[in-house]
Amino acid sequence: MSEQIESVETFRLRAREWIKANLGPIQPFDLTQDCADDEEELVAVARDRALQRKLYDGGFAGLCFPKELGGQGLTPEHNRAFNEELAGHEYPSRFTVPTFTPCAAVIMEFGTPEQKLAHIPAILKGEEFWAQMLSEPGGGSDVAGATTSAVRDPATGDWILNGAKVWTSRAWWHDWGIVLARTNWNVPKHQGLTVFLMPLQQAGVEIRRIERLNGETEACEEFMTDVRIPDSDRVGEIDGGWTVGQRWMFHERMGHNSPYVTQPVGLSHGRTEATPVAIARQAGRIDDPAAQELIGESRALGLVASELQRRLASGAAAGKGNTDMSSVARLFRGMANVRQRTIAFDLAGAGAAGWTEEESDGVGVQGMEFLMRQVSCIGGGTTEISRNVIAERVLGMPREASGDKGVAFRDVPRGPKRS
Amino acid sequence: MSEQIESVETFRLRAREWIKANLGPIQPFDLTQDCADDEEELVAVARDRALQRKLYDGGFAGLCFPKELGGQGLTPEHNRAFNEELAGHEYPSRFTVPTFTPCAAVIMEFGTPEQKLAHIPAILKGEEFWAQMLSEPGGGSDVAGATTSAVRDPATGDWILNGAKVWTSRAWWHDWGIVLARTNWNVPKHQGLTVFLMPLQQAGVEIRRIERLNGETEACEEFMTDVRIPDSDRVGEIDGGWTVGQRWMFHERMGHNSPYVTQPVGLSHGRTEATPVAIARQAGRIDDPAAQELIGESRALGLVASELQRRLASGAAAGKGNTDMSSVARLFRGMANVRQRTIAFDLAGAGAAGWTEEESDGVGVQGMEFLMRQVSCIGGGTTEISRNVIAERVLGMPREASGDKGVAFRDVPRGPKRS
Amino acid sequence: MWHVLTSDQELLRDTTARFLGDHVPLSRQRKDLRRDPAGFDPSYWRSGAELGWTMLLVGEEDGGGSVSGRGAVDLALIAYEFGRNAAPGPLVDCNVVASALTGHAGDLQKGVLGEVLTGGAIAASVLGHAPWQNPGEAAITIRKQGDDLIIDGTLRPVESAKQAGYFLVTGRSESGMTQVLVPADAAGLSVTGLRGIDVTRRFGAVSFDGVRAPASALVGEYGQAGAQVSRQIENAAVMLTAEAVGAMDMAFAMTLDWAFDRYTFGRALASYQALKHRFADMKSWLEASHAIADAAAEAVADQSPLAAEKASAAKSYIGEQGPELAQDCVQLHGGIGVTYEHDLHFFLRRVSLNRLLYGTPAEHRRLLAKIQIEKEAAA
Amino acid sequence: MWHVLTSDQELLRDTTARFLGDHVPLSRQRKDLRRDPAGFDPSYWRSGAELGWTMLLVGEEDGGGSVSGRGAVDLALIAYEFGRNAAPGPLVDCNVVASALTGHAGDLQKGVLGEVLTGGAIAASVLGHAPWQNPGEAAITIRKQGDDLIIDGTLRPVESAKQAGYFLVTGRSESGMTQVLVPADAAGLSVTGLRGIDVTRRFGAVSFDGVRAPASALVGEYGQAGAQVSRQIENAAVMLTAEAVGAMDMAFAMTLDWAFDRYTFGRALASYQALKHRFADMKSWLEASHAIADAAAEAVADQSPLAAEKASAAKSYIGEQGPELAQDCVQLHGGIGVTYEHDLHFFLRRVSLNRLLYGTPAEHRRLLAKIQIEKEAAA
Repeated sequence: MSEQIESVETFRLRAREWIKANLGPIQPFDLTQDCADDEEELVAVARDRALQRKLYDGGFAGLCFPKELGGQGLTPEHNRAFNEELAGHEYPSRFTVPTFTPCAAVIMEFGTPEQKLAHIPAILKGEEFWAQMLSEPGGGSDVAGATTSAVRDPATGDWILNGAKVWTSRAWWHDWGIVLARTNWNVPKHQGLTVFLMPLQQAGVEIRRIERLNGETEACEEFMTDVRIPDSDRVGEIDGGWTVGQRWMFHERMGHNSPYVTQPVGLSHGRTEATPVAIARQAGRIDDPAAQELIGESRALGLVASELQRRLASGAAAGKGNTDMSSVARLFRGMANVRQRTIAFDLAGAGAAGWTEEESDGVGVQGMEFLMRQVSCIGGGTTEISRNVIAERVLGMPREASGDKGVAFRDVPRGPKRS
Repeated sequence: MSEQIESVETFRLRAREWIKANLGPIQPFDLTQDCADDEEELVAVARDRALQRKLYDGGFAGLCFPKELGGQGLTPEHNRAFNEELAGHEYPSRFTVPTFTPCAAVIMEFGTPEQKLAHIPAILKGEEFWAQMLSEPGGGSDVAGATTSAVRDPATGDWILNGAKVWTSRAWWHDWGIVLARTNWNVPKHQGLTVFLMPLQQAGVEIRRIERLNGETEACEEFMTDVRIPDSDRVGEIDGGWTVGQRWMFHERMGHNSPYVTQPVGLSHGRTEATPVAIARQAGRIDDPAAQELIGESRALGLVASELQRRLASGAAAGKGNTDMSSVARLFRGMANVRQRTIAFDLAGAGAAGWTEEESDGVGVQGMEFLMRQVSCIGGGTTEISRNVIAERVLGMPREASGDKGVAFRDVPRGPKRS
Repeated sequence: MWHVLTSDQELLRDTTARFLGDHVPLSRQRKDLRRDPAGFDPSYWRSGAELGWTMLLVGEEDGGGSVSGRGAVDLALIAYEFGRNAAPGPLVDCNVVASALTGHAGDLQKGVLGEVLTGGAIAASVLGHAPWQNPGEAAITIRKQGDDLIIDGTLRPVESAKQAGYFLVTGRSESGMTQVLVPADAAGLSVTGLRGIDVTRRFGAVSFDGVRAPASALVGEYGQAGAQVSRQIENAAVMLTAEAVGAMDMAFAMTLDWAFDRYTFGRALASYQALKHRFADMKSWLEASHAIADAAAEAVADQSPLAAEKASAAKSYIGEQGPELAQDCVQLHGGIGVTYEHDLHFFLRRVSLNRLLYGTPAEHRRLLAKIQIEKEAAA
Repeated sequence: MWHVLTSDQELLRDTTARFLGDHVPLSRQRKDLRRDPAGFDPSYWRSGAELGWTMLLVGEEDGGGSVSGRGAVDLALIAYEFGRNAAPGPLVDCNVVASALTGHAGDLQKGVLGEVLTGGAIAASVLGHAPWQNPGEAAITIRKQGDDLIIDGTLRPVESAKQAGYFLVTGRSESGMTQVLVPADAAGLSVTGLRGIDVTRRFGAVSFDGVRAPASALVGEYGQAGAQVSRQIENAAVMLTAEAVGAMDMAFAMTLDWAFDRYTFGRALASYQALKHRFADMKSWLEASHAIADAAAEAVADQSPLAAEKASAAKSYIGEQGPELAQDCVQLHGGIGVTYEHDLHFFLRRVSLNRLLYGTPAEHRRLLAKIQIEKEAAA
């Protein structure tokens, strides 16, 4: 395997040519992944599978995956060059997260050779979408407190899985999931977990859509009843799931910055939103000094948030501060988003109470955006957890007492409403 | 002692006549107790002593204290009638709090017959100003954690007091103090306290003035060095000081509403302050919609605060809620004051940076008022303590773990900087 | 709400509470009512009218009447139950219009009032010119043409606009604020339905394109409606804030339960001091909201000199703290708080919507400032 | 402040830090300096000038120069140390005036600049018309009379007004914003001293009653000073926010220590979750303040297109969060936090005062909105 790796520049030119010849312009649903209905969504899913296959056939799938697993064996620099050339072009957006990272990344790091061969090429060919199954109903921020149980069948060595997972994005059309389950209840919580690979579309897995208050139904909840998993689909050691889980969450935090992820640079995620100026103008308040103060406050928060990101990155590069400083950014972003949403709501005034079918942004929808505002302080770890991390790990203040430290998991208090 | 009590209405007429004949109009320093300098303050103190003596000689001192102790043996209704008639008239304002309550009230409740005879008549004649010595340097909100120590001299039975107290208002000219001290370090903190009466102006007591950031020096700190106190000046049981202390704090909370307090109704305490409208007008911002929103917000908070008081009073009268609901009012008032101060500061704008010697209110002084704003969330029990009380005693949430429960006081962790 | 009520008031409140619980439970709102064009059945509204929902601000001579002699207080009790149940129906607008029409001699006014009292028709208020606006900001204008009145302009949001049989239109005329009663089928009047943030309350945009009404359709004097509009807004503020307090009570109670029931890291959420302190803050907002909502209802019922100020204080304070409290409840629930898996969002919607109607917090603060500036100028 | 500095920058910063620690320790400010009419000795200021405090925004051709090529960044390092030490002296105004005078050919301007550079004279900025004001709100007017300029109006607060030898006066003329350099002893000019919220910084009200200046005293073109005034405000914002960040760092650090050292109910304050979460919030404000203050200094030094926006974002964000952080520190200390028994108040004063100077948060937000509205109109 000592063959020479293609230079980034040669590769870039080759990629540019191929992309121009083979890929169309970027589509709105690449950005938001939002579709009008399920039927349209399944069409988009099929198109993403085909696009991923096209990359594979063209020799551009999985640039940083090894060649023997169907990838290209190139470096993160090659991936970055490809992403730059991809700017403005269509791409299989649904594969990026969670399929490539954290799922494929976890298989690459902890999977057996057989598991890698079984799944990495399939993923790169667009045949397998993967979901991550970490959170549980009622589990809140305590991921390691998972109660989905896997019990070994002594006869076959298989594992029998029972329990429920939640907040799995678009699980209803995904092919496989990685699951964190409890295999030992007689040891403290971090010591009795194991990770498994599991086909999602099977009889023992019931997938329910969760409707958010704005009508969105991308989040799912999965109920597993006596799902049989062969031991060959176990990832990592028995009861060693927390070792896997911590890296899993690291790969999750990497998100779209992971070298495993192929996507055009310069994407602006989410829908295009009305600016505070546009909202104030539409509400007839652009000349109102009080409205102008709100506009300026929102703008200032935006500038501060991006400068904070830059400072934390430069601190990390300079070796100042520890990795937990990222919680500072998470907390700030959450609180700033909440304030910005509230400002938009205030600028919109009474107009935020309703909107016509035709209006996709502007004054009217600020009401619904306001209702959803806390999501930015909940998703991806709550601001409460980030405050704990900052206080305890950045400032070194005493840890909170916990009711589960050194206690066999079966004896951990779980409250009146949980089993 | 079965003599007939004078009817409130007869009493009222008699009081009205006497007040008209004997008392002048109310003075500015009756309201604020602020004097230009110490010399002027001592003049005011002497005048209060004389005024109190005048009441005594006229038969109107201590309306609710028993006759045999120099009082009038009347009811709270008589006291209220007297206070109503006193409206607009001068009165000995420095006696109200803390001399009449909590100090005289504590002596009335726990003092021996000898202690009552020694001090109540003297107080009613204007001969003794009393201070309360509860808080300690570094003690924060934990009043029962007092470390001022009283050790018994086996030879004489006297107590030898050593330690320090703080935040004693104007102690430098007060005559006596009641002191909470630790007499037993081998039991949990509430079980080893004792209360004493102590002359303040003596060699073993060093009184230091504390300067606040605005230049005010009414608060004092007292250092006691081998102060000898006869056992006859002990109040309540040895090691029973917390029983006294809890009632002491009750009488303190009663404050100006105590039946022991004589003062005109309709007093508006504190200096007369510039209103938000006046500040905005002076700052040239009265027509600015943003300034108007601040003015309206401040007004709304004022209305809400007084309605909240009314609701809590009516709840108490109806037997709804428990007595700890008063913490809700305390928390709200603190937060509302902070917000109102900040609004005034914002309305004043850059003008709040400085003021001329002549300006006693308006735009300029809002800067200093802003610097002092947290006092309304600290004094009389912090808002943090009130949040604990609301969560634990009103909402019934679990109590905080404490490091001093059931532990001998000498073994309670007190941190690196305290002995 | 009040610590002490008369037994008549308790009966009124409990009857409504039972009725709402039976007819529009959240389970029903979650399923069919949210997709219903009106958000409720006509029979629901008529039965509610029979229970007294629309009569409390109407004089006895017009067939109305209150149970305590203080109509706005009695109505606040009903609105509070609407809030606790996140109940549908144009309670606010029908009462605002009824209060505007009572005591009027005109046939049109009497007829519409009669229909509103029985629940047979819905009437909506189109506040095209509000007291916190400069005349130039008015959305609707009214002018005279011969004996007729000509109405132009568009306003949104208007509650139950698609269901309303009549609109009480407030607009600017060259002489001042003016109110006219217009049937929904008037020529030149059109309604566009809106999607909205509450699940079972419906809103629309109402457009007037040279709509013509006879002088007999005036409510109050031409150009002299300022004082009556202010009173209507005070009544609306009483209902909207009482509703909000009911919704806040429910959101707070379910979140407190949640904190006791949910364990994380082996401890109940309720044992974490950072959360305990947030509950304490919420409790203080909640008590303060009760206090000022009650005070506003009493002052409006008694037409006290402080009625306008207390109504605006309630509307601005609760308009601000209601949504903040509900959002804190969402935060403490986590992701489930913004889903149909849980009922919390019904109350978040209610307090957020009520913040917007009949004047936002900012607008009521400006009103308060105006009053205060006038007072201090007079003093 | 920056994670990485050049060794020249470190030297500049450390020299100033040592100098301030030696000459104006808080122990000295607490005693004699707070009662000193100027708040500092003339020799202190001259020595500081020798260390480079007044030269960093001045061109080399005028005897100035920076250590990194980015004067505003170097100056921010000094201002940060001023904040950490709550140091006295007219750092902001002398640098604002120096930046305004550099590159000017006039004898008066060159002479004053020379004196400011050596610390021999103090110059103050009298911002009688600011970019966030409408012309009608200007406190000072300037008009032509023959070849002379006539200045009228009063402004407060002006830093070191009693100590200043020269005033750079910004006023409104009929042609637009205008700046004139005026000696303190000009006829018709009077200064009233003010008591203020900072202990060692002095302010006054400066009055101009028909003060006459020759045309040669103009700084920039008559009526065309808008752009240069904006740049002066950006420079001031860089210094004021860097100072504030220094003060916030100190307040936060002493409060964190306090939380570890103080025990209540047998536990360190630092172990209470409600307090831990407040420290976490403060830490996030503190890091954000560092980030935007640094970014503003860089953008202003580089005259980047975003300079005005970043300066206003820094001034408004830190103007808001600086005092909030310091007040939270007071709260966590309890009553001692507002007394001379503790040094915390020096930093509370500094951040509160800096919030007010050269535009409040509200004023800078209006500036930001103005820029944003123009941008979106152009787009």
